[in-house]
Amino acid sequence: MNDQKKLARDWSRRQILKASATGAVLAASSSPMFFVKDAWAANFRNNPGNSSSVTLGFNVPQTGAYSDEGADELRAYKLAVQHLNGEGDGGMLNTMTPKSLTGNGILGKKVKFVTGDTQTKSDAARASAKRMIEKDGVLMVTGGSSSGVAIAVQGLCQENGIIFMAGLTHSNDTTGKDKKRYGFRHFFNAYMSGAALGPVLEKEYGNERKAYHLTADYTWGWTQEESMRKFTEALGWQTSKAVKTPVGAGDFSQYITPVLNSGADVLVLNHYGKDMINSLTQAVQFGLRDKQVNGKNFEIVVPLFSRLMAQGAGSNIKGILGSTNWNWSLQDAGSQAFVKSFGQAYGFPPSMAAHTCYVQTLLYANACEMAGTFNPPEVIKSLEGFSFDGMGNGPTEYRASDHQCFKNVLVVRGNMNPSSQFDLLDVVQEVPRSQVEYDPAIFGGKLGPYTV
Amino acid sequence: MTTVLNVSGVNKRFGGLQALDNVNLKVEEGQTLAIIGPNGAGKSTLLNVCIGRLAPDSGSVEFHGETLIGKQPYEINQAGVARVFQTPEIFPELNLLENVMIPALSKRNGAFHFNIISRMREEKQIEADAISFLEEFGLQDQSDNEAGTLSRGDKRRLELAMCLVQKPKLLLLDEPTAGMSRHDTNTTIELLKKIKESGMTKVIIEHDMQVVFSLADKIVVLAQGAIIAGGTPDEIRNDPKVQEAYLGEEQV
Amino acid sequence: MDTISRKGELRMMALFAVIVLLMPIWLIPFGAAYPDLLQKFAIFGIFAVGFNILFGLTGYLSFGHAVFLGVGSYAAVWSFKLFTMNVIPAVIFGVLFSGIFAAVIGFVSLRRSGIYFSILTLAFAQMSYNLAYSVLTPITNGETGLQLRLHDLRMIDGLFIEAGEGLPLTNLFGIKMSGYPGFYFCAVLLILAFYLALRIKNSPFGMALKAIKSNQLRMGYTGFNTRPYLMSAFMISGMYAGLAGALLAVTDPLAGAERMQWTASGEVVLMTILGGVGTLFGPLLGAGLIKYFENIFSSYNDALLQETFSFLPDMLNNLMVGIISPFVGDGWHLTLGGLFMVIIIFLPGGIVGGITMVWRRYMKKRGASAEMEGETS
Amino acid sequence: MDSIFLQILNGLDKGGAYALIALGLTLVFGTLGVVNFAHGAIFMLGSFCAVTTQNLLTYSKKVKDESITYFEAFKEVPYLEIWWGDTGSFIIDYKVPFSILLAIPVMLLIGLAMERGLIRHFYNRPHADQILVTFGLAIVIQEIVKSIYGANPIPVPAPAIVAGSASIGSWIGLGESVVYPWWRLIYLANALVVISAVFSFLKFTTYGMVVRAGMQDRETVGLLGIDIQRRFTVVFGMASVVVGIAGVMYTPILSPDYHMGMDFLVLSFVVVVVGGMGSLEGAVVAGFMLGVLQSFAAMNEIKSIFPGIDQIIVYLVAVIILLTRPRGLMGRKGVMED
Repeated sequence: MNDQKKLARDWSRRQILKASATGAVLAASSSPMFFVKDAWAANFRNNPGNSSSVTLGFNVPQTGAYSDEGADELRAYKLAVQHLNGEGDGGMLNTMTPKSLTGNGILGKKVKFVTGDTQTKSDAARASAKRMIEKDGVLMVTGGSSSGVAIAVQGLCQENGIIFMAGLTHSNDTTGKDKKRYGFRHFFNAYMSGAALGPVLEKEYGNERKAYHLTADYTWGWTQEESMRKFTEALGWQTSKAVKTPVGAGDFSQYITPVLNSGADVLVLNHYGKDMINSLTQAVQFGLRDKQVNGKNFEIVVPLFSRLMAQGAGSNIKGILGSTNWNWSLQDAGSQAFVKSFGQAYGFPPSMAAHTCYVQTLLYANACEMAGTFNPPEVIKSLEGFSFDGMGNGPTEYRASDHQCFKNVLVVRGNMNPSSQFDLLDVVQEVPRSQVEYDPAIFGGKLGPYTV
Repeated sequence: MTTVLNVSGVNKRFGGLQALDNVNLKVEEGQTLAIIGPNGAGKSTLLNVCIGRLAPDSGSVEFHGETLIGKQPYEINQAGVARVFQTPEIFPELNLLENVMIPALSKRNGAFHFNIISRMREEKQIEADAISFLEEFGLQDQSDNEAGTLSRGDKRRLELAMCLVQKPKLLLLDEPTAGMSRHDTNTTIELLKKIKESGMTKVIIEHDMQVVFSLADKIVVLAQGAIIAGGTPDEIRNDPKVQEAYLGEEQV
Repeated sequence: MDTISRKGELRMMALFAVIVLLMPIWLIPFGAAYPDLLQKFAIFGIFAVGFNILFGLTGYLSFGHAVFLGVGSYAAVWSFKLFTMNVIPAVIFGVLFSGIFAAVIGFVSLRRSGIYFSILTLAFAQMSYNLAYSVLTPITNGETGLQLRLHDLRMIDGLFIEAGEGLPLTNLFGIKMSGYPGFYFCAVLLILAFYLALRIKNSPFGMALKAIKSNQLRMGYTGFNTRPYLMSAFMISGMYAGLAGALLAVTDPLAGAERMQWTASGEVVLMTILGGVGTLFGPLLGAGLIKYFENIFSSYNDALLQETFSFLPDMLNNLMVGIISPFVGDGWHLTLGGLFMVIIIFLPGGIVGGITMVWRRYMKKRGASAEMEGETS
Repeated sequence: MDSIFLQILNGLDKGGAYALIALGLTLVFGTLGVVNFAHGAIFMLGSFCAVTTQNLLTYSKKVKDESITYFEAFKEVPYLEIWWGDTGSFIIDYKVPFSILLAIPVMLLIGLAMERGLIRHFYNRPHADQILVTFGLAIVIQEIVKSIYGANPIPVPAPAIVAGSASIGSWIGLGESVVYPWWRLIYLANALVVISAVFSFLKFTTYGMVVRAGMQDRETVGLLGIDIQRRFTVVFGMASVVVGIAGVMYTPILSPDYHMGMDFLVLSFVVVVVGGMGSLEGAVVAGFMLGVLQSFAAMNEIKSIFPGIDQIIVYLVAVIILLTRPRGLMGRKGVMED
């Protein structure tokens, strides 16, 4: 009983003021702006003011099909927070250039974090992000392992004036037609995958090929297919058929059997995650890789690869071409520093999802230091057009016009003779940035205003 | 006297079995007709034809000059036919008062009435009606209890109250004392006698001869789907054909 | 009679309104007093109350009710896109379209009962979901979900207001519908919806539904045409879901196909059962609990747990964190499933049913002891 | 012609999986009258028997991995290979067939435990309660599996000798180009064997006959002084074994993950309803029929006429069947027909 009373006293004054203010809204509905903006705070949402710490929101899938990716992202975030606070070996803080970070938190404030579960569903992800913004007072939201979720959360963050640093999202739309002033993506996209893969495909498989596409029937799949067709057709390839498959179909055999006699000699699997593991495994079982068509070896291409998926597909991945944002086997100093601290902490190397999330957190913190404030418009301005190096992908630029990072893209191949259980992808080529760059106008979309 | 129910020339076959063979029946107003017959004689089939649950292959079933064939149970009820089942069909999760108020609502409002604004509590007339019927059947003390907790005899009485609150023009009873103890059977007979005195037209299907002979004005005997005899209880008692087909063994 | 008097009804509604409207205060100690979660409480409360009109009163277990939630959301967002950012037309469209959908699906599904009805509704829900996700993308925008865009038509708004630089916000004649005002809008609708449900439950119509659940055969032979009753209940319940869906779009203008997935339908079943089927408050309580779990439990991580138990000595602290952590954070589904089983096994009436049972026993005991006292004195 | 042949084969194959799952579901429903929503989870557990076998067989010694220099990483070398060399590798290669040996007793135990511990108390509760409690159980089972094995699919390949595909076309004169994976042929054969085994058990053994009689009329059989209850418990165990084997054999086709049960559950219910609740023959026939239909609906020629048909075909069939023939294709008249 006493405890309850104490509790009641603890949340008494300020909260009751706040609550009665909410009551007042009903009456004083003529001044609607009163509540939407934090009336008692300063000039921007969740301003930490004189508080000694700042909070970041890590919104990752913890349940559902992508929860392993989510778990890896969360590991990377925790590492990033440690490094920002000057704990551990510092990771990429040692290799990043130019760098304003000092290992003393952000702007002298200790970094704290909250986590949430996106369930890989737009609704749940937005609810979770709103909790972070409204309840936990986060300054920045980051994470995600699906384009639909990223776009949904990015829109929410724009409305709320909170910066969103996208995690793993590969659809062109995230920084294309759905781009937002408050949203930033370090990860590459479907267009860049296509642009990077094109020349390699030409070199490996020639330019007289007939491609058969199996495409996950949703936004990401379509942009992936569109990009792949654009670049392969430019090489002179024909597209014999493009078939949409339901997401989560499990057994894809009924979509694979028509490939056998279609006359196509390349199968492009625009699938991701579980779908890609299943469709690739089944395609191999149907003997596609042992086949000869039109006098050429039948080939399979998986435009978007990740190591976690490669693990799921097992030996079926061997020799298959694809693209990836980053791989732990890269030999540059930034990658090595990150792999080292991640490996020491967890006993295995990070995935590309972990990498992009780690980098995004550091980039945000760095931008705050550069701006000298947490005020989002200022932070955004310092991120826009920011060029940096030493983060694993070589020289990189956050393009101001669409908030997409431009950097080298890795074309990889499933390793034929893995030297360790993690050594699943072989880097075939680091496609230079210039080759994958494009005019932001081709996707349309508008970034929107700096202040909301 | 007007004819309430007129069944004429009804035939019904199930595969190779002639379940009903040219059955003709007339029930006059105020009369209690009992249908008896050995197991498998077609009593239930006949009843199901009467209430429209089964369509006969030929023949007609008319209620106050209106055909019942092809009608839904609710339409037949709305026309004025109430039915008591072999095992009492009541609303076990509702209390007794509600059990009786529901049929009263049906009588007043018809087959469908989208009434979500008025309150059950304020249906005073219906409630009073229901209470008076509960009292009549000696169930008023239990009116707040769930009907599912009643004894079988009480359930039967409740079901009768539910039928009678609708003031039907015809009451069909399917073996009303089946599975009852002697005591419950006797009270049920008393009850049915009382109902009979009020001038209710009834059709009873029954095994129990005591019930039949103490209630019926007219008895029809079915055997192998056909009516082999019909008449007053006394006539039936003395009909040799009936004795042979049905009562024979018991008499010996 | 099991229903309450007019005066009792009034008292109950007043109490209910106070509890709902004061949620921003009394939920503070639970860490749940922030607008988004409060909105979710109200919205899913409406959804569950509406579902209970079907499942609780008629006993028909629909396993595809989330379809109407999705339809309501899509209709509302389209209203924002085509006509105006004012929420009133959006809510009306949401309810209207879900009503039409419910009429079509109900007309077919209600030709069967029992488990067949469940499977039929499930089949319809899965079809709608699959189509919304793929072929119907021009209407639903597929996986990304239907969103507002700058160049949307907004015919009515276009007449009065100059389009701004950013996306317009949903509003009720100028009051923005995000944050607390959004919650109060939902809360008022919840109170109205709850009142309507109360009246339905206590009306002759509601009584007929209960009787259908109890004994459908007898209902037929009592002169009731059960089909239109079931149809009406199904449509009302679908429109409640549509209202909830529209409100989801009102507080957050986005509609996604996953709202229609069968697991989403399963969720409202869980809510209703958890709280207590057929009771008035049960579904609300269940909705609140599940949304609370989803938002608060899932956010617990080891660090937070360490902090929570920091008053304990280190060893005990680690032990407590070790015991609890599998059930929170990414394990909150496990908690949900376990809790749900416990409820079904031991408390078929749900939480409210359980409380009522305990209360009745207590009253009986007290009544009995009072009698005893009466005798002795 | 070739593609139609392949699609039929493919549909039969898929249908084999549906039929096995639906068979187990029907056994449980027919004997115990219980609608088991945890059935998909049992299928998933079957698959994870194969995963567990793989883990046991490849139980490894950790050796420092020299190829990774940044941090302490370990290579895993299975003890079996260390001890027995090639023989060990051979055993590991045959893990899927071996795992059936593990799956049969384990699934039987799981089935018995489930029936004794939970399902038994729900015989007399309404179907809705049964659905809900087993639904809760399914969530719990899959979350436990997830916390042990993670959320990503775990590959469990078939033995190397049958990893490729059979040039089935040359057997029947359709040409070399018509090929079909070996393992899928094995799966189809396995499904047929298990189905025949179940039917023979029910038809030709006295035990099975009593069970069948009990399915028809439980009370009478009970009156004959037979402990039908006990037999039903055994049937539940048997149903679990059937679906467990279906799960084990499916792993090379579909890498198992914790959620696969839910994906199959809805589908298998549709199969049962289409076939007729409580009809074992119906479950088998409907399983194969829906498998073939699904295969055909995915053909490009058909999709170009009805876009999206491959996504809804199964549900569409279910709706049509339920409305025109509520007892299902082979359901008995009067059983669950309302």
